[in-house]
Formats: sequence, structure tokens, C-alpha cells
Amino acid sequence: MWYSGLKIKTFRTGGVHPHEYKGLTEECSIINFPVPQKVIIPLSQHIGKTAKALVKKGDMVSEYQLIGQKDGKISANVHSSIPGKVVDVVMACILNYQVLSVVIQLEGEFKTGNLKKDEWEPLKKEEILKRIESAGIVGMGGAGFPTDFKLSPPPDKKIDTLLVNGVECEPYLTSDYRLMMEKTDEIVEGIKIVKKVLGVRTVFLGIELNKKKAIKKFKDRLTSESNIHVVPLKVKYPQGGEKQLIKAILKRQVPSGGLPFDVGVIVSNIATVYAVREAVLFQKPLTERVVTVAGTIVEKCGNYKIRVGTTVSEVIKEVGIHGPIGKVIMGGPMMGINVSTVEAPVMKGTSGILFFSEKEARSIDYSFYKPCIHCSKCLEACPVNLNPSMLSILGEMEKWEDMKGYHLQDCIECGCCSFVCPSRRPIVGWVKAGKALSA
Amino acid sequence: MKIQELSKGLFKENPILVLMLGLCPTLAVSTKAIYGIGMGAAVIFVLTCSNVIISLIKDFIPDKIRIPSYIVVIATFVTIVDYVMKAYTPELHKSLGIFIPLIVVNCIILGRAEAFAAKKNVLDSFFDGIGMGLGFTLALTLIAVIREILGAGTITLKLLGYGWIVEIPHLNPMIVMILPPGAFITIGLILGFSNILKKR
Amino acid sequence: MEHYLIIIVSAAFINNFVLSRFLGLCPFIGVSKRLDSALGMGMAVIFVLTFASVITYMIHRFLLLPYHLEFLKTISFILVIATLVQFVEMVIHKTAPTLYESLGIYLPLITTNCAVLGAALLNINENYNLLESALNGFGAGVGFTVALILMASIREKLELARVPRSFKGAPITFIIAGILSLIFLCFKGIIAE
Amino acid sequence: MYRLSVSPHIHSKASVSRIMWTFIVALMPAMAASIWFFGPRALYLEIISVATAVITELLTGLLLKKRITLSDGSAVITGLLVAFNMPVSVPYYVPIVGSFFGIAIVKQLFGGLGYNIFNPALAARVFVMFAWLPEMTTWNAPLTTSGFSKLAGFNFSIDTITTATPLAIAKMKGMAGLLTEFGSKMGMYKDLFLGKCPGCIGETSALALLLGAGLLLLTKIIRWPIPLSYLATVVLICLLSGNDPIFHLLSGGLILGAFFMATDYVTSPMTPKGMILFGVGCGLVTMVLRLKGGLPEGVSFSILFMNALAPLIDRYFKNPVLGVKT
Repeated sequence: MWYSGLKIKTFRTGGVHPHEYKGLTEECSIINFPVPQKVIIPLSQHIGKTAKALVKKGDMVSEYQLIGQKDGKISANVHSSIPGKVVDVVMACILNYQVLSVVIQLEGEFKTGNLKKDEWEPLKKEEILKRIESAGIVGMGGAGFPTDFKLSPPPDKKIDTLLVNGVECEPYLTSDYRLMMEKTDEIVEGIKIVKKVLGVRTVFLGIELNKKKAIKKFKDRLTSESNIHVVPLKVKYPQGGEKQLIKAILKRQVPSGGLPFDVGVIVSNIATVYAVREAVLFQKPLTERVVTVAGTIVEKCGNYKIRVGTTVSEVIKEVGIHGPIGKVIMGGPMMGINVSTVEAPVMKGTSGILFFSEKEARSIDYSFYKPCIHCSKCLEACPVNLNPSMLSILGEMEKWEDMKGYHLQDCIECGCCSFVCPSRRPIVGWVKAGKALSA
Repeated sequence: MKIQELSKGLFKENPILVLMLGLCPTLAVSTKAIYGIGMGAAVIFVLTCSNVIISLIKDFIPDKIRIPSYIVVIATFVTIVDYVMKAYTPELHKSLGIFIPLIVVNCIILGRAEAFAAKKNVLDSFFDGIGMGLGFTLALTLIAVIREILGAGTITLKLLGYGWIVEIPHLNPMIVMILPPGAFITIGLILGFSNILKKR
Repeated sequence: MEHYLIIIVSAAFINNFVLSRFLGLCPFIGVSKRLDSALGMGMAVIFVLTFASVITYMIHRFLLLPYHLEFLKTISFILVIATLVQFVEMVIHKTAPTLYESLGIYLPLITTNCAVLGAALLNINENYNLLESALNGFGAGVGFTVALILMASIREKLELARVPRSFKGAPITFIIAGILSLIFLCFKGIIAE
Repeated sequence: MYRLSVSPHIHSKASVSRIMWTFIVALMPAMAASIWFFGPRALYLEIISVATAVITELLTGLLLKKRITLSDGSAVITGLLVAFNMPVSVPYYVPIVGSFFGIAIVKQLFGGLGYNIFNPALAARVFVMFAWLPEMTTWNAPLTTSGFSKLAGFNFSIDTITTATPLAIAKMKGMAGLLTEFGSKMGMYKDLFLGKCPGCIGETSALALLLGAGLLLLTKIIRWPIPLSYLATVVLICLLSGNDPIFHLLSGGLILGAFFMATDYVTSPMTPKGMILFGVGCGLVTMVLRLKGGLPEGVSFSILFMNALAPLIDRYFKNPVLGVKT
């Protein structure tokens, strides 16, 4: 085969193969989503402290205007995605918890127009980091780690490798894939920028084999680049998890409680790399992203470039839904969070919005779980080699403290255990509760 | 008042079913109804006598050697029972084996001495001894009867040639019931069911 | 040699003290809730059982028998065991404080453990000599410990099970003991000859 | 408001009832073999046993106010396995008492499906074994004609000639005794493989059992470690002690035990290492009992014994969590 020269890699421990459902949106080119009438922009779309609000009710804002100021080292700037009037600054229910958010009503005109393009080669490392910081870039794979912080690891950690995460292992999602297909050159440029910041020699771009076109495209594009390698990966969930990806490509094991830089690696998502390029070249803040909108009941499935803050109700209006909605999931079906209201907004880390029908939603009902039959399927599926069975039993008995003895904190909440559980036990739910209650 | 001391041992504070004391002999000798009665009689004797003696001498014993003195008193009566049974009911004595001398460490006896006889007067202690002993005998015999019926298909109430052996017709006995597993499972179930009754 | 091995194996497994002789049930039920305390109790019992077997044998052989004082058997044995336990406690306390910390709380409980007196009496009944008595005592202790550890590990697992409320604790423990006893019953055939 | 639940929002097709009913399907060849070799009475025993198990599960479930979980089929499996572990001539009350003991005491009192410490079918078998030893060790020779032909006529009669199981013959008379019984070594292997020998109704036909085991392994309902280490240990001990490994593999309840009972999820360890240790332990105890024990058969005892050790094994043989230094 054409990729026969490349060694196909994967991680060894655990993992599952859910049905992909990527066919729904795989061939849908990125479309610009219409400008929403109203946006709800949470001031915390990242790990760390909530940004300080810079606007108050009644203020007029323009597009790209800073509305939330980074607060402390681990935090990120937040910008307005549309010009308009601040209707409110309130605690809003975002992904089922309360976050301070700025509500903006569309008003006035887009003045920004075409942004001026800089050359990045002459820029110093510090200047690049400053631009990333002020653009409020965070990890766009879901976790939302502030990128400027991630790209400046402590000096005692020697970084030798950059991994670019093009795995997109969650079913349904194709937003990264479309980005890779349509913005190949831009992504390569972004990789080079990040590479310069980190001062690393080697870069690996991991892509799963269900995206053969993307692998080929990057392989052809990178023939001239000697230090950036495409690594085809066997399809297996959760390969997009940082630790699994490092294990798959480099065979290095991130220690428990550690971060990738403990083994000399920085992992960055495709969408993040793309956003970094835009931030550095155009000084453009992160106010929009590509989102896969899919589901069997969605009329116009596709990949949309949506402004941060656009609510689910606007999305529903645009794509069209037939039949009653059972579940709305922000993110992928394995780790995504389902929301209870149409007021939930798209955020920097939202890679997909999935609409499940009433029937699909009812088919996974964790309220009717059965006792654990100790079949050990979850032990086989766990990519961290935990004992999810014990965690679930302790969780069921509400023995949160005892869960720590079973390495609760090492759980990445990938959901493989619940996915394979014949008793349909909500193991991830108990783990999340355990993490919250045993601390 | 006295009736209370007597009757509480039978049901409310039954040493086996409620207090869960004296389980070793209960399990070991409950293979025939008569063994239950014989063991019960021995325990009633030792318990009553030691209760009475201890309540009589309680004021003369220094606190430090309390427990050893109680043990000496109990062991004396146990030795008496041991030799008496050996002389008059040698068969029964042989069947009960080391569980006669082991009455010394039966928690019921020391337990009652410490918890009751050391605090109350002679008459109360006497009735307490009899009541507790009877309760022990009753529960033990109940378990023995169940095990014997299921495990041997008989009820043996025969000693020194007197009494009867009742045979249950048309029953293929389950030998396992008179073996150790039967003892454990029977008492487990009985304790469970007595818990259910208690909660009613 | 084989004879001595058979005594140990027999006391430990074939005629397991707890599961087929019904000796030492109180601590078996009481101390089998947690595995680490079961281990501590087991070690303490092995220790005391072996020593008590030796000492009671000597008392019986060199004191009671020559002076025809057999009727003092029960009373002297129980006093000796009580003293021994006290003594052992003191010695361990002085010489091995760490061991004392792990075994300490279990030692006083052993006096009323009928396995100890039971083993002493059985040694006399079986006409064992000194070495045989010691081995029988040791084997009995090992058997007690094995049963206790099995029970503790099972009960720890059962902590997380939905046992009916009335059967929690002692009742279900006895039923487990019954099934364990069924298993030990099938070892009976091995050294039957 | 939309439905709220924790992630993941999709699920594999696995379910408890799917596993259990596949397991029952895997037991069907052995059930057919039992009727073929021992006649309609075998079927009758199986029906009685399953019915008792199901009714007991229902009644105890109601008494204990549990969610009734009959549809998951685990009671049917227990009932079938209890019947499989009995000679064809046992009185009808034996499977009734056995199934009742297995379901009511060994399963439901411990909390029901998923909480039992011991395999209910095995505990039931050992219990009735010690309850009615003579009845449980009386063996009838298999029918000379197919048992299916008798099925139509509701002919429950059994061959009245009692005989000894191959393992008992081997124990009493050695290989010479076996050769006079079966004629030749190949003939013996063939009869044992097909199941044409006296024994418990469900355990004799290695062929039928292996068909079912194949299904379970293919559908990944059972895993290799336990059966493989179990059988390998038996073979190894046979070789070391100068016994015929093929004979020991095919006789007694070894195949039934190794594939269908030792692999019981709830009562076996959960990690691969633990499973291998469990299998080795089963093999060791089985062979000790077969070669040294008072009874000729040791499979049920050995698995039950290892059931008791499983919590201990689980405690000390955990999977190494990635990234955690030990």
C-alpha cells in the first residue's frame, strides 16, 4: 500500500473500537456559519482561573475586542466574537455548571475587514508567545489548557519532541480532519511556529488510519521537511488522549500525576496549531472554530466555522432538526457533555455538537444499571490499566475515600469502561463524583 | 422480678440466638437432640453454681485477680461435671468429648459471671444462671433437633436405655447436615431468621 | 518424618480446627472483618498454640500424671494458658516492640480462645508425645490462620455486596464457614488411610 | 430540557442477558449429548433443575424485595449446571434441593447476581454430594441406542446396570482396568471424547462441551487464561506423575469445569495474572484429589476451593496502573 513504508503504531493497553459514524460529515467542507444574533461568551473556557470581566452591562463592544482579561499564570484572555451591545454579565449555566458569562446582542458593523499579515520567521520566541497569549489560545481538543502556558515549560524540563494530535478518535467528529484536508499548508506553517517556540528538533504528526487522505496529503506536503514526520496510527479509541498518543508514537510513559513535559514532550491539537498560526501571523484572537454538527436527526450535517458564544438554539435553527431531540452533546459521544438547555454556547474547546433522537438517548440509560458481574471487560478496555469494576462498586456504595486506593486520580474519564460494560454501569459518573468528593 | 431474670435468658437475651455466646459447643454437639439436652444440663449446672458462688464471694476478691478467681471457680465446677458425667453417663460423656472441659472457656459462663453475678445478689444470680442455662439448652436442642431430623431422619431422646428414638418415615436423610457444614449453615440461617423476627 | 508431616497437615487442613472441629469460633467470627487484623490474630494464635501445647504437655506428663492429679487437668491448663498469654505479652512487649504493636491487642483475646485449651486437651486424648504435641499445636494454629484469612478476604469483598440486612455479620459469616467447611470436607479423603 | 446523563453516550452491544443467553446456547450441545447418551430422564432432570432454580430466584427475589432479574438467564445457567453435575439415576429431589441451595443460599443470600462468592452450581453439587453420597455416586452405563428415540415415547427408564466411572476404574484398577473396560486405548479415547461412558449427565461428552466452549471463546464471553492454565497444569502433573494426560483431560468433569464453571466471572479473579494463578490452582487441587483423594473426582471441589481464594488473589494480583511506580 502507499503508506507501506511507514510503521503503523498504536498504544498497547486497553482501548475500544466504537462505531465511527464519521461518514455523516467526512466529506462536508467547512462552511461559514451565519453571524448569530446573540452570543453567550463564558469567561472560563479553559483550565485555570476565570478571566476578569472588562465590560459591563450596556457597553458597546467591537469584534475581537478583549472582554475578559487573563487572571494569573494559568488563565486565558477572552474576546468578543461579534460587534454589539453587552446585554448582561451574569452567571450562566454552561455545560451544566455556572460560569460568569458575557451576553452580547449583535449591533453595529464588522469594521475589522482584512487583517494584516506578518512574517513569523523574524519574530522572536518571546514575541510569538506574547501574541499567542493575547489571542487567548487554549487547547482546542477539549481540555482547554492555556497554550501560552503549555508552550513555556519549566526550564528544568528538557523538551525534545512536539507531537501534533491529528488523531480525532472520537466517533462522529471530523472537524480536525476537514481542517487538515483544507488547510494543510497553514497547519504546516503553524507546526513550524510552535516548533520554533519550543526549540525542538523533531515533530510527529499522528493521524489515525481512518483518515488515509489526510495522511497522504501531509506525507506529500512534508517530503521536503526532514524533521516533521507523519505517523499513521491504528484506529483505536482513546488514541487522542495525550498520554495514549505519547505512548503510541514514542513509547514513553507519562508518570502518574505528571504532564507530557515530564517525558520531554509537548502535545498540541491540530485546531490549536491552526489557531496559533492565525494568532501569530494576523494577531487574530480566538473567536471562532470549526465544529462538527452531526446526528441522525440533523438535516444539514456538516463542519461549520462557528463563532464562540453561538448558542445551540441558533445551531438548531440553521441546520434543521427533524423529530424530537433526546440529547444534545457538546463534544464527542465518548467524552462529551450533554446539555440540558438550548442556551448552551459553543466554546473554544467545542469540537462537535451532536443531536441524538429520543430513541438513541433512551438506549443508553444509566439509571437502570445492573450489579457488576465482574466480567473484567472494563479491565481489558481501560487504557490506564485501572480496575474500573472496583471503582464502580465503591462509587455505588459511596465509599469515595476508598476509591483513591484504586488510583482514582489516574482515570482519564475516557469512558471505555462504561462503553463495554454489559451491566451498563455509569462508571465515569462515579469516578467524576469520586474525584470531586474525595479531595 | 425473679421471673424476669429467669425468662429473659429464654428469648430476649437468648445466649445463642441473640448474644451469640457459646457457639463452639453449640455447633459441635448439636448432632443429636439428646446431646443438646446433655450439654445444656452440664452448662445449667456450671452456670448456676458458679453464678451463686461468685455472687457470694464477690466482695472478698481483690479486683486485680478477679478474672483468674472466676476461672478457678468455674473450672472447679466443670471438673465436677466432667467426672460425674464420666461416671454415670459414660456414653454421653464420650460423645461430647472435649467440649465438656471446654465449658471453662465458654463465653456464656465467664460473661454472666462478669456481667451479672459480680454485681447482683445471690438469688438473682441463681435465677439468672438457670434462665441463661435454659435458654442455651433450648436453642442448642432446637438446632440439634433440626440437624438430626434432616441429617439422620431421627430424633434421639434416649439416655442410659430410657427414652425414645423417633424415626421420621419416608425421609432420605441428608448426611451433610450432621457433618460440620450442616452445622454452620443451620446456625447461619437460624441466626438470620432470628434477626428477622427481632426486627418485627 | 512423614508421620510428623501428616500431623501438621491433618491439624491444619483435614481436621481444620475451626471448620471441622468448631474450635475458636468466637475470634473466627469476631476478628475476620479485616484482612490485616486477621493476619495479626493468626500469627498470635500460632505462637500461643505451639507454646501452650508444649507447656501443657509437660505439666501433664511431669506433674499431673506422676502425682495422680489428673482431675486438676482442666483447671491447671486454663491457668497455665492464661499465665502463658500474660507472659508472652510481657516478653514481646520488652523484646520486640514492633511485633507487640501488631499482635498486642490480640493477645488478651487468646486466653478465652477455646482452640488453645482444645488443642491442649486433644494432645492428651491422642496420647501425643512432646514433639507431636508441639506440631499438632502448630498445625492447629496454621489451620486457624488459614481459615481466618480466607474468611477475612471473603468478608472484605462481601462488605461491598448487597447481603440482606438480617443476614449481615454473623449469619452470612456462618454460611460462608459452612461452604468453606464443605470444601475442607473433601480433603478428608486425602490422608484417610 | 433535554435528557441528562454522564458520558459516554454510546455503548457497545454487550449486555448481561446477551452474555448469559449465549452461555445457555453454548450449553445446548452438551444438553443434547446428555439426552443422547442417558435418555429422556436426563432431560427430565434438567427441566426439574432449571424450573426449581427459576422459581427459587423468583420467590427469593420477591421475599428480599429485589429487582427480579430472571430475564438475564443466570438462574437458568445455574439450574442447567446443577443438573449436568448429577448421575442420571438420582432421585428427583436431588436436583430440586441442589438448585434451591445454589440459588437461595449461595447466590441470593450473598446479594444476588454479581455478589456471590462461590459458584452456586458447584456449591450445590458439593452440598448434595455430601448429603446423598450413595445416590450421587451410583453410575449407569450410557444407553446403547440413541436416547432421542426414547424421547418420543416418554420413556424415562434407564439402564439398570450400574457401573463405575472411568476415573474410579483408573483409581481402583489402573490402566489395565481401563483397557479391559474399553478394549483399546484409541477406543477409550474415542468413547471418552464422544461421551460414551458413565458419569454425570452433562460432563461426559468432551466433543459437545468443546463445541460450546468454542462459541464462548469466539464471542469472547470467556477468555483463554483460566481454561488454558487449568488444562495445562493437569497435563503437566499427569506427565510428571506418569499418568495418561489425554485420559485425564477427557474424563470426569474437567472440560465442563474448565470452560464453563471455572470461568464464572463473579467467582474468579479479574486480572490476567490472577486468572492464570486461579487456573493453575484449580489444576493442582484437581490432580491432588484425583490421585490422592478419597473420591475419584476433584473438579468441583477444586474450583470451589479456588473460588474461596479468589478474593485473596484479586487483592494481591492487581494490574499495574500505567505511570504508577511500584
